[in-house]
Amino acid sequence: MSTVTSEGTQTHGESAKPIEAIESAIVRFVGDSGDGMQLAGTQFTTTSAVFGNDIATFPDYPAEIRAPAGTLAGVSGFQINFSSRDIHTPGDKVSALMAMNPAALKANIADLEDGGLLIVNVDEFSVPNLKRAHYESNPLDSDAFDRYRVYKIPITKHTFEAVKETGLSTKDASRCKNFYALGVAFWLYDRPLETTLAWINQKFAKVPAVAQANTLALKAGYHFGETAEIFTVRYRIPRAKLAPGKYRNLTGNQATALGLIAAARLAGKPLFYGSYPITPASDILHELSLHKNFDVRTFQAEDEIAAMCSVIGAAYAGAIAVTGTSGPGMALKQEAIGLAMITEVPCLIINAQRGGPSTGLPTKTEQADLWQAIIGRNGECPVPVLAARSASDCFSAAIEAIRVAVKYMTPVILLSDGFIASGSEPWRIPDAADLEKIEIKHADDAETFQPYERNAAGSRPWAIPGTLGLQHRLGGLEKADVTGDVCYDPDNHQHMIELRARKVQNVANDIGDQEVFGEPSGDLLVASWGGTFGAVWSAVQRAQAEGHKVSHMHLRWLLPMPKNTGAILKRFKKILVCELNMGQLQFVLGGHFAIESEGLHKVQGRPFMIGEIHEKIVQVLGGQTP
Amino acid sequence: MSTVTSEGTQTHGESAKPIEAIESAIVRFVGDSGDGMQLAGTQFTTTSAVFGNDIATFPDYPAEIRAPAGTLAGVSGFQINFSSRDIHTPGDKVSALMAMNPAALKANIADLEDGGLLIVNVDEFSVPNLKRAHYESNPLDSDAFDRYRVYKIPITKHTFEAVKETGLSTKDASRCKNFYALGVAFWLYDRPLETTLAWINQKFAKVPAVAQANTLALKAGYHFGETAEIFTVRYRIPRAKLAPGKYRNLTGNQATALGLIAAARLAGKPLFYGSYPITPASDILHELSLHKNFDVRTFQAEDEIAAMCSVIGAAYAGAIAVTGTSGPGMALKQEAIGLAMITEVPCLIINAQRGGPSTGLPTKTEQADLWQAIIGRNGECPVPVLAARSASDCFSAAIEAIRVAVKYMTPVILLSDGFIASGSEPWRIPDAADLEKIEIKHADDAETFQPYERNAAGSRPWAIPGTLGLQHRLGGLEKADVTGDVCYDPDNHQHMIELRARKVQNVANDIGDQEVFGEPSGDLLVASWGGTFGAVWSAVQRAQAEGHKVSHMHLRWLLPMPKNTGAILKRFKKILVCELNMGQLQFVLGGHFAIESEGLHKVQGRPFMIGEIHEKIVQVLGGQTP
Amino acid sequence: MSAIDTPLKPKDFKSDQEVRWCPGCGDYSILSQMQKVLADVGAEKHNTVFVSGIGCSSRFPYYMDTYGFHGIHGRAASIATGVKIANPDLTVWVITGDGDGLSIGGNHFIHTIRRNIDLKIVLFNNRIYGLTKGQYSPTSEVGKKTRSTPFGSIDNPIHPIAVALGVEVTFVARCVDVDVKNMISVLKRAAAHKGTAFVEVYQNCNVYNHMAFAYASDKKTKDDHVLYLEHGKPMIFGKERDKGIRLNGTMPEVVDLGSGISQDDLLIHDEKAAEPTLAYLLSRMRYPDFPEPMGVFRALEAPTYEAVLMNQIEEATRQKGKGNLNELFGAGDTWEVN
Amino acid sequence: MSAIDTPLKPKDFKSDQEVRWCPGCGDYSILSQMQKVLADVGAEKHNTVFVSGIGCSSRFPYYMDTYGFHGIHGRAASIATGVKIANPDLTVWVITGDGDGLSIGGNHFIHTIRRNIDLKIVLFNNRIYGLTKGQYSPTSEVGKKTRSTPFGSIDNPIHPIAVALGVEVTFVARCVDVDVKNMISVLKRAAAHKGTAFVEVYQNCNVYNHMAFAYASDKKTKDDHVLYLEHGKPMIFGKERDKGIRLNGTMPEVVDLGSGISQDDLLIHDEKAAEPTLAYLLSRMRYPDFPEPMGVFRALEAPTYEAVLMNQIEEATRQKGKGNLNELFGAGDTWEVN
Ligand SMILES: Cc1ncc(C[n+]2csc(CCOP(=O)(O)OP(=O)(O)O)c2C)c(N)n1
Ligand SMILES: Cc1ncc(C[n+]2csc(CCOP(=O)(O)OP(=O)(O)O)c2C)c(N)n1
Ligand code: SF4
Ligand code: SF4
Ligand SMILES: [Mg+2]
Ligand SMILES: [Mg+2]
Repeated sequence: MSTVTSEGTQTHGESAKPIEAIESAIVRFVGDSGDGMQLAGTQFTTTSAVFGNDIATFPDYPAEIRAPAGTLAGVSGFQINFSSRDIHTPGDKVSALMAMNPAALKANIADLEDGGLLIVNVDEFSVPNLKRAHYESNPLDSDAFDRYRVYKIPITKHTFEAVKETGLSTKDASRCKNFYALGVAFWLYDRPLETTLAWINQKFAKVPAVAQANTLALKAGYHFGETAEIFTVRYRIPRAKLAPGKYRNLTGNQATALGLIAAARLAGKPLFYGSYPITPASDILHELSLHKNFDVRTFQAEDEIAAMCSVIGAAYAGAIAVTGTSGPGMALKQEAIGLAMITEVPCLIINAQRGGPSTGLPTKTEQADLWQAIIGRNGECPVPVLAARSASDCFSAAIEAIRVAVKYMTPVILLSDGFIASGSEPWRIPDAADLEKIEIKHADDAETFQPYERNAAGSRPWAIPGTLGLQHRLGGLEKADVTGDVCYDPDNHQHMIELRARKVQNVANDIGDQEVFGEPSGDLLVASWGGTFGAVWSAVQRAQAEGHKVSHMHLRWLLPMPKNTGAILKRFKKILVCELNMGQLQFVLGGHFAIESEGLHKVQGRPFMIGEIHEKIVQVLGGQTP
Repeated sequence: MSTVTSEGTQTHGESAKPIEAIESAIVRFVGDSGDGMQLAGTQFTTTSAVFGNDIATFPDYPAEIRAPAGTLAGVSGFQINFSSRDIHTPGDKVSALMAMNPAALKANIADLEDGGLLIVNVDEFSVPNLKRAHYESNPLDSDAFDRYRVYKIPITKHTFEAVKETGLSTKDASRCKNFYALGVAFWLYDRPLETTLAWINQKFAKVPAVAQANTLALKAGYHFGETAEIFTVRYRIPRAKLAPGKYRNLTGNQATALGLIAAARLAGKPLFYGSYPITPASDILHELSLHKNFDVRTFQAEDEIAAMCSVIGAAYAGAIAVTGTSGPGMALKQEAIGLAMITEVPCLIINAQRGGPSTGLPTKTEQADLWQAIIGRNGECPVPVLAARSASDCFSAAIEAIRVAVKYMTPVILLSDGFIASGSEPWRIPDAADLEKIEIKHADDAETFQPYERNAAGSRPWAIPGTLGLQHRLGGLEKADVTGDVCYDPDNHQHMIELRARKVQNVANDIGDQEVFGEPSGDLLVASWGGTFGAVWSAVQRAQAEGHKVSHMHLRWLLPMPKNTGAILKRFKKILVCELNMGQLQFVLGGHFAIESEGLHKVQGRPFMIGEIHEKIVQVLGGQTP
Repeated sequence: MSAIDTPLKPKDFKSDQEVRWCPGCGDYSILSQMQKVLADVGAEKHNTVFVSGIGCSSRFPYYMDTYGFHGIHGRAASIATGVKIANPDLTVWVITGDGDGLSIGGNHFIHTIRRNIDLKIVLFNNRIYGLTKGQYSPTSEVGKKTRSTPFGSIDNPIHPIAVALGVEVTFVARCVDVDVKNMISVLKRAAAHKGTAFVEVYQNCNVYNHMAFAYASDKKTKDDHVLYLEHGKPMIFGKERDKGIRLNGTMPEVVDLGSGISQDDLLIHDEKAAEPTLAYLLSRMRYPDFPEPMGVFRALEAPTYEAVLMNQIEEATRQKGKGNLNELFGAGDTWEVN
Repeated sequence: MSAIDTPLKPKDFKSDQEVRWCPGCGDYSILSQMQKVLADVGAEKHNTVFVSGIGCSSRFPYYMDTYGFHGIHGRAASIATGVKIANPDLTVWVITGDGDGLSIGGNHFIHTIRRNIDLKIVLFNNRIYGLTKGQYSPTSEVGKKTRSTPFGSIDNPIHPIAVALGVEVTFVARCVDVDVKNMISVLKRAAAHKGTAFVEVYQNCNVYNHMAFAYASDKKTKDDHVLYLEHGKPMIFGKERDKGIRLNGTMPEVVDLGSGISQDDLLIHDEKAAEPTLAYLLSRMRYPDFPEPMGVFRALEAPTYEAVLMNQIEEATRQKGKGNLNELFGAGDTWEVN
């Protein structure tokens, strides 16, 4: 993927090595869970972002907290795609792989592009470690890696030497290896050290020996690149032309949390977040619980059912009420979501999807909870559903979801997934003053109040306990139109089911028309939803550039869909639906619009690669490039 | 609906009144919850069945145990359709309505056919009772009911008089009113009293005064018909030509219970039934718990989650393991059903659907849990789903479901609904010797055993704890093909998801081709599923008789569908899907086959009437009868 | 509507909904006493919320002219928790049954109690599932024949007060549906308690479990089967008040007063005891071996969940200032693109 | 494979799966002791089943060469209940964590215990959610700073043994991960118990809650903070065995032996007491005010759920004969059509 630009090679700063300017690169740090790869990756990301590249990242860690050192089960990785262009995914094939042990090498080598850089910590290629990784012999001694540019560095030894003067224990000294590796990577891609050095000093202010050791390791790695004779070239990725503004790197979960806090503030309400920890949603809870000075009231419930029910209570009592979970927890919440739906209280349920079924692949990404979200409850129980398309998009998706919930007095489901929830990308920081207020008008007139009277949007009044004279009772039994009294009348039941369904359909009035990227008609429409946006968009761009008559439709709203969705679908000869499941959106499109389509279905716990989508597009179009 | 046969009128036995022979009649007993209408209805049913009519019944009772006497909320009803022909529904319009009080009259009068018999207990039409029923004045005094044949009988007074000699308290004497009303009905339809008299004597053997009182009341009602001058005619419905054999009247829940017991016996296994009470499924638990001598082990769990999990454990340990519930309980079980699905243990989940969403209309019928059953779980989690089509069909559906579960090592979902679960119909009692054995071969060879090795059906071995040398571990994490070890490998995940999906599809090899009632192609195919079979079938028959080119496809299997389903659909110009929901099967057919269809959607807590389906058929076909 | 100045009467707490329990159901009495108590303690209709689950008992909120929420089965305490956290100024009552609160809702019951959030939980214990027509419940006695246990139930019953003490409830009391005076005093005490107050009411289901508590409600016999707890007073009971409870090691025993045993030998009730062991011991006194204690077992002051939560919010706001969105957005490592 | 004749060794209970806990995790010790105990008590691999929920602790079954089921979060006891009812001959262990067993699984925990079904429940209490990376759990102390409580937790902790006693558990015991000797004796007693046996193990999570139980595990200090319970023996503790527990009314107190106080004044442990009040009182003795009891709090014989169930089945079969399908089908009112 990384391509040499027309600028060719040049030298830079004080470096004696030639610097090649390239458009983008993909670096992946891999090692043992205990090796600090997530940290190295994050630092590389921040530095690149501050430097001015567009970036996208993909952390990948095992389900065990710390599987036995050196085993395949314990491999942890962090990938960064950084570029001088707009990018939307962490990238397909890796340009440079930093492997801290044999297991990490084994688990990741397949993703390294031909000719890519392979940097290994040779010190860890001992016989026991090779055995733990199920290598029969040392692969570095074979010709298996001839198609890569292999650099064997004794990272462990170098690190020990570098930090000797700090007097740290062997164990602590060994912990600095990641900074050494990071130093090498910084040198290789011509990144400044300042951001990381500042971070180290702040983070370890209370343990100066550690701060010093990490600093020494980082610099040692950097200097190694410069002085050792093994690297013949280094790279530079120029600044990207991003929209001007202040940026910050944010995971989807952080963005969600900020969106929720903002929404509550825009509504002038306390934020109630009732949740039960579950990967990959827990970080929303963690982030929110830090911000109590925004009148954020977090409640760690005893389970997901209690969490959802507490949300119903909080919504009834007038808070902006939200819960977050992942697939199995979502299953547990469904009965209570039905209660929120029939009582028509406004609230938000976030599902950061992970690999299923059942416990499945809990730390991996997947999009297989779409059906569950839109039609997985008992009875006729439609609930608006939308999906965020990237980490930073979670911010606005959260605000939009709350806006719909309170306007339509309904639970809303927001889908993200492990990939965007834990992955991060740059976020252009908005000015709070530019965010539109969320208008809430509670019922307050005792003379005219009727709990189930509807306004033009089909929504009922939000009357909160504490309001004089508005005493009323809500519940899960069918209720009479207008009064809300319990009612078993047959026609009323049909009427109420229709009113509730129509209300959800009315949300389509607020979400605008469905956008199409590319021509409004053509040979092929590629449809996608959720966190696969970047990959699908990039693949379609590539195919368009090749001259294919292909467009891209990314659905943010899954229920209801924008009003023109059906019309768009009918303007293309073929439809290809790409999703990280076995065809859930595809089925839904068939159900709604009676259309035939092809599907690209990936369920491997991993995001799409641009290449595989592009390949599929070309194949569906007959296999030929125009 | 009741039509005069060519036999015309005749007299019968010692009766002085003319008897008109008719083909069928629909009687509905309605009164207060405390009035014993369910009992009267059941007795009328049994008597008619023993007499030799084909019958179908529909009990309808309020969600409250006993709402305040005389209120609309407390009205309880029981409808019987009895005929000399094959019938499949409790009927549309009522031929005779026996109303015990004003509220019951008000709630039911709309269903009485023009010219129908209206028999009211005038004694209860007091001012307070009229008020409780929200009648401004006594409707019996107006001309509101001129189009019916109204008979005002002082049932309360007559009953008191009849039972005086027993010395019962007023309260107890009053309880005999239902037998008086039943007596009137028996006379009117020329039914013998023996069956009910025998029942009374057995039931109240320990309280002879009550037995005597009920006997007296029953006979008084009967004699009133004969001697009072008010009835000018009575009716006889001759025996039906039913398949020869021994019959019994059975509710769907009873039939389910018998099917489960039979299945366990056919498999040579104990039956484990773990459940939490919920209307309308509880009767399965009640029925099963009576039959401990069949090695039936019932477990009333603390909630539905525990029930489902206990089923998983019991299945793992080698029992025929079953749970039953209704919509809200089903929602709670979904997470655990996912576990059963990924661990591939055989079990059965029964959902007797009721009106939703949420608590909805808990005692009413609906079919709105189809989506929940087939695609309502987290992750890619397909589970075979079938639906019983009538009360007695629950027996064979239960056996078939167990057969599939143990053959394919999978949870199976069996859908019934409030209508067929609580409604009853005659069941031709099979000979146990004719039921096909359920072959189960547990793994036992420690040398070759692999927990996730698959056979030709795609199924894995059932190895149960206690088997020497076969120790293995199951769990909800993704597992490696063949070995079943925990495995996070991306390709393995995709592979396993595909294997599991394929296994469920393989069930289509066992369920035969989809049947079509009528011509294999034509203008219209009416599709249905579940407990609406009888009404849809009858309506299509009627339309066919009128010359319409319409056929009927009733889906027993919803996942997978029979292999020829798509082909059938494509052979008709139009498709009409009739279901007691807002179009769930319709959506699913669109998703699978990309077909357009029309829907008849009824969500009123009530079964379909033949008439309304017939009307819709004619309308879809252009409104004209050929 | 603006009746806040004139004191409310019991009937002011009656909603316009028809009460739909079976005639003779014990729930009627509880409803009346609750309406009376609310009037007596000067409750405000608009600041009072009744939350329930599913069951006959859980229909209660419909009949109160306050705010109300009829939830789903077993989850009343969780819904109520959300209400209270969202608006700690509200007075929140939870109405539940032995099935709703202890079977499907058992987990929320114990966790709500341990948090000591200020909810008043009233459990209508009729030892049966009423609404689903008569299956045994977690409080049904062993051997009970019901629709789901035709050969007799085989589960050991749960004792709600013991369970509550297992999670160290700060207020716990018991009363009987027909014992109006005691119920009123217990409900008033619960209303006044700050923290989770749990009240078990023995309630007669005259349709499916008639007379289950006859020993404790029948005027003729109840004095011998019931012990009214009074703080600081010796534990005396019996029609003639001639019997008492004495401690023998860690075991209670019934003694006859007179002939060598005086009031001074008896256990003194201490509802404020920091250790809940005494209350636990009382919860273990059961018919027919012991008189069953009625009244307040335990009433201890302790910080409430919502108070500590709001403190944390105030404290955070004091320290960091009221949250500013732009500061929040711009925190951490940022960079400028021009 | 046919090793039933030669006695099994601890290593025979090791499965072929790589153990994947963090190095230094307390779970390792529990695993070793369990393997040793099973060998010692002559357990059969093929008749032993380990069932767990979700959490670090719940990975346990994978590492045992017995039958095993790694369930879903909180539901281990329910799955195990099904196993035991389907086949009462199996020995069934439940492995759970403080989050798994007491937070999401709290309801199944109490109901399983009250039924007294013969399961051995071992709860690894590390006072933290390990697998989800360090949120507070129901057993975390007030004020605990975790990822979900950066300002300190505000929930009062749950005490597993007190909860179990709230539902009158028939066997309950406690031990510490590193106190191998005591753990082995406790697990053996649990293995021998008929009925629900509940064992709480204090387990160190050295990643997210390191040293949470240092007071009870550190060789230097633990003798002063731990009280080993011995049936029929006075409650003595302390490095010099110079301290004891005395009863004051219903309250325990720590006393120094000597100078007027002798062993005879001390509480005598009675694990067989029919009334669980003593055990409850022991469950309330907590660090730092009291030494924390280790060993068996209570061990009472009582009918087990599965035994009574199977009795009912046998009795029904005796009375009605082994079920005959044709009789079943043809029961009730029937009629013939010819
Ligand atoms: C999830 C779910 N499971 C089961 C039910 C059925 N159900 C309704 S009320 C009830 C038990 C009622 O018993 P209890 O709480 O003791 O209340 P009571 O009717 O005795 O007052 C049950 C099992 C339900 N509504 N929802
Ligand atoms: C339904 C559901 N909710 C939440 C989770 C996430 N989860 C997994 S383990 C766990 C808690 C683990 O804590 P504990 O039981 O104490 O076990 P430990 O890891 O400490 O041994 C949670 C919340 C889940 N897997 N499933
Ligand atoms: S069934 Fe029992 S608890 Fe329910 S209303 Fe009737 S008497 Fe009361
Ligand atoms: S996170 Fe804690 S409990 Fe989990 S394996 Fe690591 S040390 Fe053990
Ligand atoms: Mg009850
Ligand atoms: Mg834990």
